Amino acid sequence: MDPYSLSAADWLLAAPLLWLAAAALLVLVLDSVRPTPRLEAGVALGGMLGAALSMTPLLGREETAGFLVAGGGSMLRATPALAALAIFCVGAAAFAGFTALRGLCRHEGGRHGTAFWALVLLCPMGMILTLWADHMAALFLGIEILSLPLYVLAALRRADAGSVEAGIKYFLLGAFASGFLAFGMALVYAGTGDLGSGAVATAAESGGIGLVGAGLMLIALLFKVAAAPFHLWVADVYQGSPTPVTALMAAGTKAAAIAALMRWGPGPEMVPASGWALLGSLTLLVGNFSALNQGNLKRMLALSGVAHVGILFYAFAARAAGAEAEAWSTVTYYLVAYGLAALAAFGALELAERRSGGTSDEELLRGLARRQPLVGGVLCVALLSLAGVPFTAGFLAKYFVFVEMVRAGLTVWALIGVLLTLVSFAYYLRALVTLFMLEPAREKPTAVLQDALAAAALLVPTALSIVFGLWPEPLHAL
Amino acid sequence: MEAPWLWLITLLPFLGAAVNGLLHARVLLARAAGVADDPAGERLVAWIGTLAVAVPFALSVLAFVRLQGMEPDARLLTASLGDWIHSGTLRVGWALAIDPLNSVLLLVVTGVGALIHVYSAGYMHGDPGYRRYFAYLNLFVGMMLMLVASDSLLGLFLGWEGVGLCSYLLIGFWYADGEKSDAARKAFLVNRIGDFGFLIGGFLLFWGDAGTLQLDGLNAAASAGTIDPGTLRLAALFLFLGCCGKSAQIPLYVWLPDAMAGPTPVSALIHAATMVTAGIYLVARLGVLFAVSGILPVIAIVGALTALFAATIGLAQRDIKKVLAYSTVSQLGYMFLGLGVGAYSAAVFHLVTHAFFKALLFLGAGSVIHAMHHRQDMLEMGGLRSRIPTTYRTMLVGALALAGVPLLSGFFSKDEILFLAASGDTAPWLLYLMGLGGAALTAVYTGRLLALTFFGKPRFDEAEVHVHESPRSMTVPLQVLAVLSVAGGLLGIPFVMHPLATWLEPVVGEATAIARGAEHHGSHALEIALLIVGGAVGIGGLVFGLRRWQGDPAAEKARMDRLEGIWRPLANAWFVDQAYERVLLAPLRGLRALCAGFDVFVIDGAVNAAAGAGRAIGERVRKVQSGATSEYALWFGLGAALLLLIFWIGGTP
Amino acid sequence: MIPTSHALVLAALLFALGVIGFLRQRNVIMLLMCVELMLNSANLVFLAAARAHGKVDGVMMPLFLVVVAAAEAAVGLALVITLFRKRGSLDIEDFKGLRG
Amino acid sequence: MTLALFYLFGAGVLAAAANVVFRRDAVHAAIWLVVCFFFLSGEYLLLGFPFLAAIQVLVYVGAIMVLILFVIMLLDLHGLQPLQGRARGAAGAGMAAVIFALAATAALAAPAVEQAQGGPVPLTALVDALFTDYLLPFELTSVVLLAAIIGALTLGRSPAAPSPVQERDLP
Amino acid sequence: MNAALLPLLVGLPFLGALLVLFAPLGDRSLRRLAMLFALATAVVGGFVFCCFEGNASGFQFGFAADWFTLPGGGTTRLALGVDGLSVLMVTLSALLVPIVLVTAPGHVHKRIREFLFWVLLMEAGMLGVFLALDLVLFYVFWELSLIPLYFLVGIWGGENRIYATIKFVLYTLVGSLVMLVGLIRVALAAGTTSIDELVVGNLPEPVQHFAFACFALGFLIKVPVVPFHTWLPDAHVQAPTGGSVILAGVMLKMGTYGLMRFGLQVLPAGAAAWGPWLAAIGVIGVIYGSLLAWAQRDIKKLVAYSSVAHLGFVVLGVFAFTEISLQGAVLQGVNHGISTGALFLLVGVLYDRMHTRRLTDFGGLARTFPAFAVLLIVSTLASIGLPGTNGFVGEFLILFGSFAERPWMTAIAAVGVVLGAVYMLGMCREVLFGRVTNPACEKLEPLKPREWAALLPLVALMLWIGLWPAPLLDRTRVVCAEMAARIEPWLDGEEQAALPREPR
Repeated sequence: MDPYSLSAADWLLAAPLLWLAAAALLVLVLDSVRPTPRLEAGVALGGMLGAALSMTPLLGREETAGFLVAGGGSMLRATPALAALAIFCVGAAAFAGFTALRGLCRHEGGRHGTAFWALVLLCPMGMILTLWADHMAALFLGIEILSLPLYVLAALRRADAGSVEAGIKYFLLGAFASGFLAFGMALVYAGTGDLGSGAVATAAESGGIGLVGAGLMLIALLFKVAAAPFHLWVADVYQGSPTPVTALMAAGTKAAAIAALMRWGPGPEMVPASGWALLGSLTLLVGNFSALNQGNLKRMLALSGVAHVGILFYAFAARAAGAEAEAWSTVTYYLVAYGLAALAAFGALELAERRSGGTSDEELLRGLARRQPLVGGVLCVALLSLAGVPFTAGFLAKYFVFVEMVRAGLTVWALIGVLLTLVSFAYYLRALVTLFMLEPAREKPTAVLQDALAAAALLVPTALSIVFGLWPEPLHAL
Repeated sequence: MEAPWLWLITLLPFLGAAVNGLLHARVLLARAAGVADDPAGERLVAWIGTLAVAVPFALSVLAFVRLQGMEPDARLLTASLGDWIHSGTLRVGWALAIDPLNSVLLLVVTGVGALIHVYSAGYMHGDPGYRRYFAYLNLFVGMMLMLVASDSLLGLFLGWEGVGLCSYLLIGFWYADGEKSDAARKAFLVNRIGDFGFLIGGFLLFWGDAGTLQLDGLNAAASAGTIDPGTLRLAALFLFLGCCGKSAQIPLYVWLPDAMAGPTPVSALIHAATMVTAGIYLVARLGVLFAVSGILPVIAIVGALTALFAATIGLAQRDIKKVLAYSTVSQLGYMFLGLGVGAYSAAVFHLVTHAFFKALLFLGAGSVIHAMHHRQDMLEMGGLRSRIPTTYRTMLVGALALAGVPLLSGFFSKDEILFLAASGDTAPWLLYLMGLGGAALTAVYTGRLLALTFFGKPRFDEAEVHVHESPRSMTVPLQVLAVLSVAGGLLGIPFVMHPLATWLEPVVGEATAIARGAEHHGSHALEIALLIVGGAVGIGGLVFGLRRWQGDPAAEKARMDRLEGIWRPLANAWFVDQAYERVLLAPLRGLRALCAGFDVFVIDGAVNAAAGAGRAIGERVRKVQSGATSEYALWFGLGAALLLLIFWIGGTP
Repeated sequence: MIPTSHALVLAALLFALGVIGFLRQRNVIMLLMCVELMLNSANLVFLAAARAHGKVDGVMMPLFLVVVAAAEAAVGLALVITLFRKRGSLDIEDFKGLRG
Repeated sequence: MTLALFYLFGAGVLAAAANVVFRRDAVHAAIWLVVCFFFLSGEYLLLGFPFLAAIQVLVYVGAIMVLILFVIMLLDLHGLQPLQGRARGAAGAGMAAVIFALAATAALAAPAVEQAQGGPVPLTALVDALFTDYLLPFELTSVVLLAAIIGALTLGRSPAAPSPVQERDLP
Repeated sequence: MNAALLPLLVGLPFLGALLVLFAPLGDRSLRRLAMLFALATAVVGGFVFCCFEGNASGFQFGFAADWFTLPGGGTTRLALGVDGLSVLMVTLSALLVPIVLVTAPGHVHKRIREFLFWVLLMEAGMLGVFLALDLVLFYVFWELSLIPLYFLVGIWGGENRIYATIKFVLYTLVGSLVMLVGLIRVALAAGTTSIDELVVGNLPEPVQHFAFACFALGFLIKVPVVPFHTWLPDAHVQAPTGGSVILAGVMLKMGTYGLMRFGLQVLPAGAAAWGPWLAAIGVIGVIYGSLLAWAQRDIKKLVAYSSVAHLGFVVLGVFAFTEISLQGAVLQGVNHGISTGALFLLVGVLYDRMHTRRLTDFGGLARTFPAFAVLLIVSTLASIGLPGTNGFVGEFLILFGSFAERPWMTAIAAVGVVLGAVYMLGMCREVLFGRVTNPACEKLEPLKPREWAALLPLVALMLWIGLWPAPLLDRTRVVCAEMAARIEPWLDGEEQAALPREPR
């Protein structure tokens, strides 16, 4: 390969990365000249729009592989589903950016400019790489590009002890997991001599080394997707981070990590369908019961996210039983449905917190729907979607998963799954009780932040949750 | 023959009920607005109420006449209004069918009913619920007519439960008194037990395999043998259970004495003359079916037992209405005895005469109570003979008829039943002796009633109670009924005339033939002998009763104390209510409490325990999130080690 | 000739020591150093394997890993400083504000 | 000779690492880590990767460790640092032992790895690969570093400094 | 025109709900707006009832549009249609909502906009449940109807409303989630989700058995039968009057409807296998529910337990598998909605005035509140199945039809007729009769026009159906006969072998 010429596919795959990186650099330059928040936001939005638009051609192509490696394989490989997830991640970042802006400005005395937008732009870049990575180098770098800005974003509200604590916890455990990932990759490579994504699935064939390597990689990825028992960081980090950042973690990181797990996870001969189902049930069980008694809505949503991972593992189980294509469409739909609801929920909580005094404690959110009808309504839709109530995307997402399970002959697991899901209804319903049915908490005299931008941003995932719930075809048929 | 106008007979009372109900609503509204009742309004209501029954009476006469104009075997008038319930093979219409049997009952119901309406106009005067009362009474007559005139078991059941409802409403008419409401409820519930039997009986007949609920169809199916004999027997027993409820037979008679809580005209109409005879009507109506089923002996024995048993209780009651109530139970027992020995027309005969004289007695009792300012205890009466002469005279006639004094209606009807019992197939002499014993007791308590009420010295404070004769609206019906009580015998005088039997022959002939065989067993000699015995017992008992209880109450009291052992059970109706309470109701209440506890602690307890367990698990799992990063890392390591081990064990070939 | 397996065992030991250190130490900077040990063990495996397979791929990976390690250290130490400023301590057992 | 050195350096690596893991003084631990990295670069040399050995010393010792030591000094972390309790340490050791045991068993029982006859990779191949096959990751490393720089900048800036931006400037 | 009718029926309340939520109007105008839509829906519902062709088999006024396709699975459609099984419930649902809305001002004083929104949304959901001709669409509506009630009870309910509403929803969800698995099993086995194909097709027997168990659990909890009933009294007691009316009137019938539609029509083999057990559960429900109703001291709880007993009859009727009992079950569903709905309204009338529901707090109301007394007595009579009222026709047909198949069970259930009278008349006795002991009973405000407007139509329906049920029976005849015929082959072991089976 001529080092200075790139193929069309290479450009296609590199385009969103270039858009994002360029926007990040431009923001940095602009800010260093003179901080102009409106312009910077415009540039960031432009970069993300450009990235998103540049990915649309990928939706129409069967499969796009770029940056081919001489020995076979490629650095990046995108499918329509992965492209859609990538677009979603960019959108999630944009959402997080625009909902966070005003709150951060108030907290950090207006110092949000430089770092903030650059970090927000780099996150989706890492997500896209993680999603599309077809080579261990791309995967590892993608995960790091995704994680490093997030560690910082989590700790962004430096005046807030919780935020800093969240940052350090996330960082330490993330680095620990990175160690596992690196060592795992190395062992897989030692076993197979291959760094491509195909190496992991067949690692066991090369003997114990590959097996252990695949296992260590699996562990690292399970940490990233927050599956039990590697989920313990989630609640603390989600709770402590600025809420829009939490939204980005929940929607974007989860999507990227789950997709990575699908491509980089061990094959069915290593983890059979029942293994995934067992892992899913365990995660569902732990996530749901952990969330059950939470007095803080953010923690509750964080742990419910764990439970959602459990349900996604059921789709993995169906895939292990042979339904590859269906599993991809199911997982894609599920991730977007969950992500939209999570964005809406956390975004709404951000607005609620600005009034309740900075936390999502249930005590402070009592009767919220009456004080802030828009926030209440958005949360209602989001919670119902997370719970999986019809007319929201959340329902069809669960429906598709269970269809795949039954189709794969995992009916008993499906029954266990639905019964475990029931627990999740208990806490979603209780959250609705808090928001709608209890008398409002005594109002704290907090000056309300008027934030039309965030409010408008909130409507997007909310509306999409319902639109995809009513019309799943465009997403599900990818 | 199609006769759509028959519907007028049943619908007019309903119309009257509706109009009176609306008038009642108007009065209530006026009262709410503070306007006093319009006294003139009562007359209007009475007129509407009475006409709503009197016109059907006239129409019933017309129907009777029409029937008479036909061939004996073709005597049938029908009227249909289309389907009521049609589902699958079940098809029941809104249809009436009048034949000789129910034409008689139509006459009795509307005739006696009209008289009682007239009587009520006076009796209920000044009651705040005057209009409501007439509305209920009209409704009752309508339901009773539906019962009698309907051509299907289901239509009959509509009336059957309908009259039960009206009975409920009227017994509890003075609802402010909780006991009266309880009595009403008891009546309804006991009847519902019977209705349960009725329903099951109907189901058994239809599915086993009569395939119809038409009354004539059922009879035909029974005689054609379409119905499996075992099923038929069971079905007939269940239906008879229904009859026991409605017609107050052992074991379901307990509601009737309590039903005396209602206004006295109601007792006369519903609980003596009409509703309680519905059971007799049903057995007679389905005569062939019952005859084929082979349960007639059961009916006879139950009837005879009831006749004797209730009479003993009647002997010791102090409440004038209670005496009459037990008397009614007893007399209904006679009718069932008659039916049980296949004497269908005799039973109907007794039904008719009983309607006359018992209505008369009740209305007379009502007049007495009216005169005594609503005192009903006979021990507080006495010497009323001269003070309310009309009442006394008419009641005397009724009492004589009840006691079976020769030549009065009750004498003939009762003795016909006794004779047929004695000449029947089932334990003839036992049944006869039971019946005769009952008759003797009847005469005795009738005499006692007369003695305590009308004879001797007044045992009440005359300064307080101003005894007065009732108004004409009340006495005229008494007089009419007195005449009927005397003349009723003309419907069937042995050896002389049997107009009723002849009239009923086309309907009950086949059933009688099946039940008793073609030929009559009894000889004329026997019949005459029994007539004489019956008459003698009647007169003797009456005289005994009159003399025995005419003395002064103090001596009476002493005598009663001496007979405590016999008297107490009698006065307390053999403690049957108490026994039911202990054997049936108390366990049922216990079961209820058990279920309630089970529901709360076991079923709901399990649900809440599941929720609690979930929450407890949640609390435990939540504690794992201790906030310590090192512990999270430890869990990470633990998970990693375990997962790798499983991987290794599962993955290494 | 160095047996590849021995190099791998050495790397595994190094990795295990890193894990032990991560679970045993409480100072945040010490934890960071233990993670560096773990990353280095991966490098050792990559290089040993690269030599065994005779492929250039295995040599590339340590290059990227080193960069990542540096980046992580930078971000981590920035966090450490922020943390120390805010809380005055680097003992991870002191940070249990978020829990339950 | 090579083999003997390999084992010697290996022992050095492990001894130094053990000192990192079990020391309670942060400065000592950091010094031992430097020692460990030196031994490791020696191993790389023995394996035939002098370039990587150089990188190891340059980046790790020259950059990362200096940074760490700098921060230790800055925050004045002299003296003994706390450790987890013995039970916790034992548990951690147990888990690490499982991971090690499995990896080591697998490594020793893997003839495929042993039999692979590769040999050292020339530096030119490495450089070629960096600008052809590995162009993307190579470029991405700059992004990683960019992210690190921005992160460090953001977190490191003093919170007390006056803000150039007001709420009304926001979009 | 015909194809648009049912989308209109579901769409009207939906549209109304959205308009109510966003319309910038005052409370009074909002109430009117909601009423307008409810009435329009009722008119359409009535039109559907009138135009329904009783003698025709299959679904009428069909509407279908493709919705989405599962990769490797069938096409899921937005399909609506009405047949004899659903037409009565559709009409009843459409009729009950205006009645709920007209009484609402009596007990709903806060958050009017939300209340109207949820009621209309619930109406859309309920109608959708009965009209959906696609499994997934059915399930969507099934759950959609659940959530509004959650809010209705939770926001406008009594003191213990949170407990009650969470219990109610979670309990129902246990069933519906399990049902979802059964539903998927059926859809995959049949390769289609359209109900109109499923009701004539034959699924493999093991699938039917499994799916039936799943479906039945969902429906039995919804009905509810003993022992899954304990959510009902809590929900009823805590629910606002309107919620109770809808809950009793329509929501519970979704269970019995489902049992027939899915249990009998889609899964006849499963129904045949499980039938005796379910019938027995129904009978137990009759007796147990009656005894418990008798034991209650709270008037609303009493009515709630009476629902358990009544629906026990319906379950018996469904699983007796005869044409007559099925017709009775369908009809009794409607009847229970009417008479229990009326009873709940009446309890609400009392509660609005006296703010108590304890039986012992009443007494002697016949004198002080005669209009109420009349209505209560009529509703009671309808509830205990007095001939001439609607309750009789339904109960009688159920017992009558069931007796042919299950005589013993029917005989036991018929005891429930007696027990029904025991507790209902006991309630009347304590509320209406006797002396006035509570001074609060003396001065009661007379019935308001809106209360009359709500109750009179119900009373009229009780008498109408009681005296002339033909219009209703005619519309359900064909479908019940077909249902009985469909399950017939599965009831007899020998014939089963001869049954044509499509290989799937």
